[in-house]
Amino acid sequence: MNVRIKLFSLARDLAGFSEQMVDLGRDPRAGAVLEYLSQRNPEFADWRSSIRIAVNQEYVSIEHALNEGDEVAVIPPVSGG
Amino acid sequence: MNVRIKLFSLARDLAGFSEQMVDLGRDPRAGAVLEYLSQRNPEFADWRSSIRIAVNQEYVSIEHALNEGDEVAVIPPVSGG
Amino acid sequence: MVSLTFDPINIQAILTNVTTPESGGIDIFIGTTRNHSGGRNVTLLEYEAYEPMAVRLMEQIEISAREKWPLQKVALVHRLGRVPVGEASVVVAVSSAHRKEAFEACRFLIDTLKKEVPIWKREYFADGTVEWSGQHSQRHEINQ
Amino acid sequence: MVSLTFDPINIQAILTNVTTPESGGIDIFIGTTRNHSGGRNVTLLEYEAYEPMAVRLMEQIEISAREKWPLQKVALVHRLGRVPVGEASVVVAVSSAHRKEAFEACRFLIDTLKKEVPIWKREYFADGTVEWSGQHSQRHEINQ
Repeated sequence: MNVRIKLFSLARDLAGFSEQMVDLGRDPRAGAVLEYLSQRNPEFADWRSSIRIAVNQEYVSIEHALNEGDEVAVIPPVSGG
Repeated sequence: MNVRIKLFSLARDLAGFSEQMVDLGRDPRAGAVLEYLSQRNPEFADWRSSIRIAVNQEYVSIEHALNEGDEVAVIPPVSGG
Repeated sequence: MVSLTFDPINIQAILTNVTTPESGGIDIFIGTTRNHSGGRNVTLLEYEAYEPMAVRLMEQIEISAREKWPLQKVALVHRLGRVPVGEASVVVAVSSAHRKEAFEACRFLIDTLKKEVPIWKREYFADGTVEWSGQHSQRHEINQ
Repeated sequence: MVSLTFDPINIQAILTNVTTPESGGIDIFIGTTRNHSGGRNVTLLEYEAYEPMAVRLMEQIEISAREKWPLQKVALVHRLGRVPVGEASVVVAVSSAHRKEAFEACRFLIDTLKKEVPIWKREYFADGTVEWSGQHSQRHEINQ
């Protein structure tokens, strides 16, 4: 199943890209995006517990079931204000 | 003993004057100003419990001993802001 | 910095005054003239003060706030005379390295100013009556 | 009213916008760029956002505040891009009939914005290094 990953801030710097369509296989959960990124850059594993995932611009749990074409954003700890 | 009474807001309206030198007799306490005003206008008695007294620009209790020439201000409930 | 003024309060100037390179948060409270009070329409407010004592107390309140919180700049400005509906009668501004202190100090400053500082508000109602703020409720309380 | 802007935030315009004849109190919080962070000198901040989601969340935060308190006007404005030291990165303004609600809502709005809204700050230090805010402390926490 194809989803659009969007990366921000430190997550983008670690991954080296800001947006990508990726195939996450069958029935993926939101957490599969972190697996995907951690496989490509082990540093992501260090960050997993502090990263939030948003699907179609809403925060979701890592158990959230993804749908074809979802926009899945990787949200490192926010620091606005 | 002579002190300068200053009246503000509703207290001034009730008394009909804003400032006056008055002789309060021997060893007066700050509360003597309220006695003085209540004798001249009984409406002051209704207000006594909500009025504060300031001597030389500092709040004092009604037991505060006055000195010759003190500036004694009658402070109705404040409503700034 | 504390002051009383008969002119409209210049909020931009106050803001410039309290902003410092060390400040991370500024909280500003602006008290404006409401068009209603106790269910009645208000057209104008008029403020008077026991001016030297008011300034002195405002300075003391600033000192108290600085003893409680690490603040950078403090501004306490109250307008006197006639204030049309919608204009600012009081402005309190506080800058601090962190927002928590700025909020707490700003709240303390306006709450204490309203309780302690000898300033009085006269309300001009749409029906033509003019009253000192709280005149009836205070009377009522005392007669109870 | 919520917005993101790459220009300096016009605080006077926000103030005009939140002032209504019914409001008795306005509380404004201004977050400014501090010249130090974690004991080091900062020369510049740069903000980025997941913009559509940030706007959406800011709108939801305004709705939450309006459910908790009777508010008249709300403004939530965050600046993006480079923000020099001393300039405002975020402004929150709330008008209400009474000051208690204005203070509480303003505090809630900025606290919630800082916790939830996908905006990130990059700090440019005087020693030439550039870091995402909290980059080291977050890492450290996780490695503990």
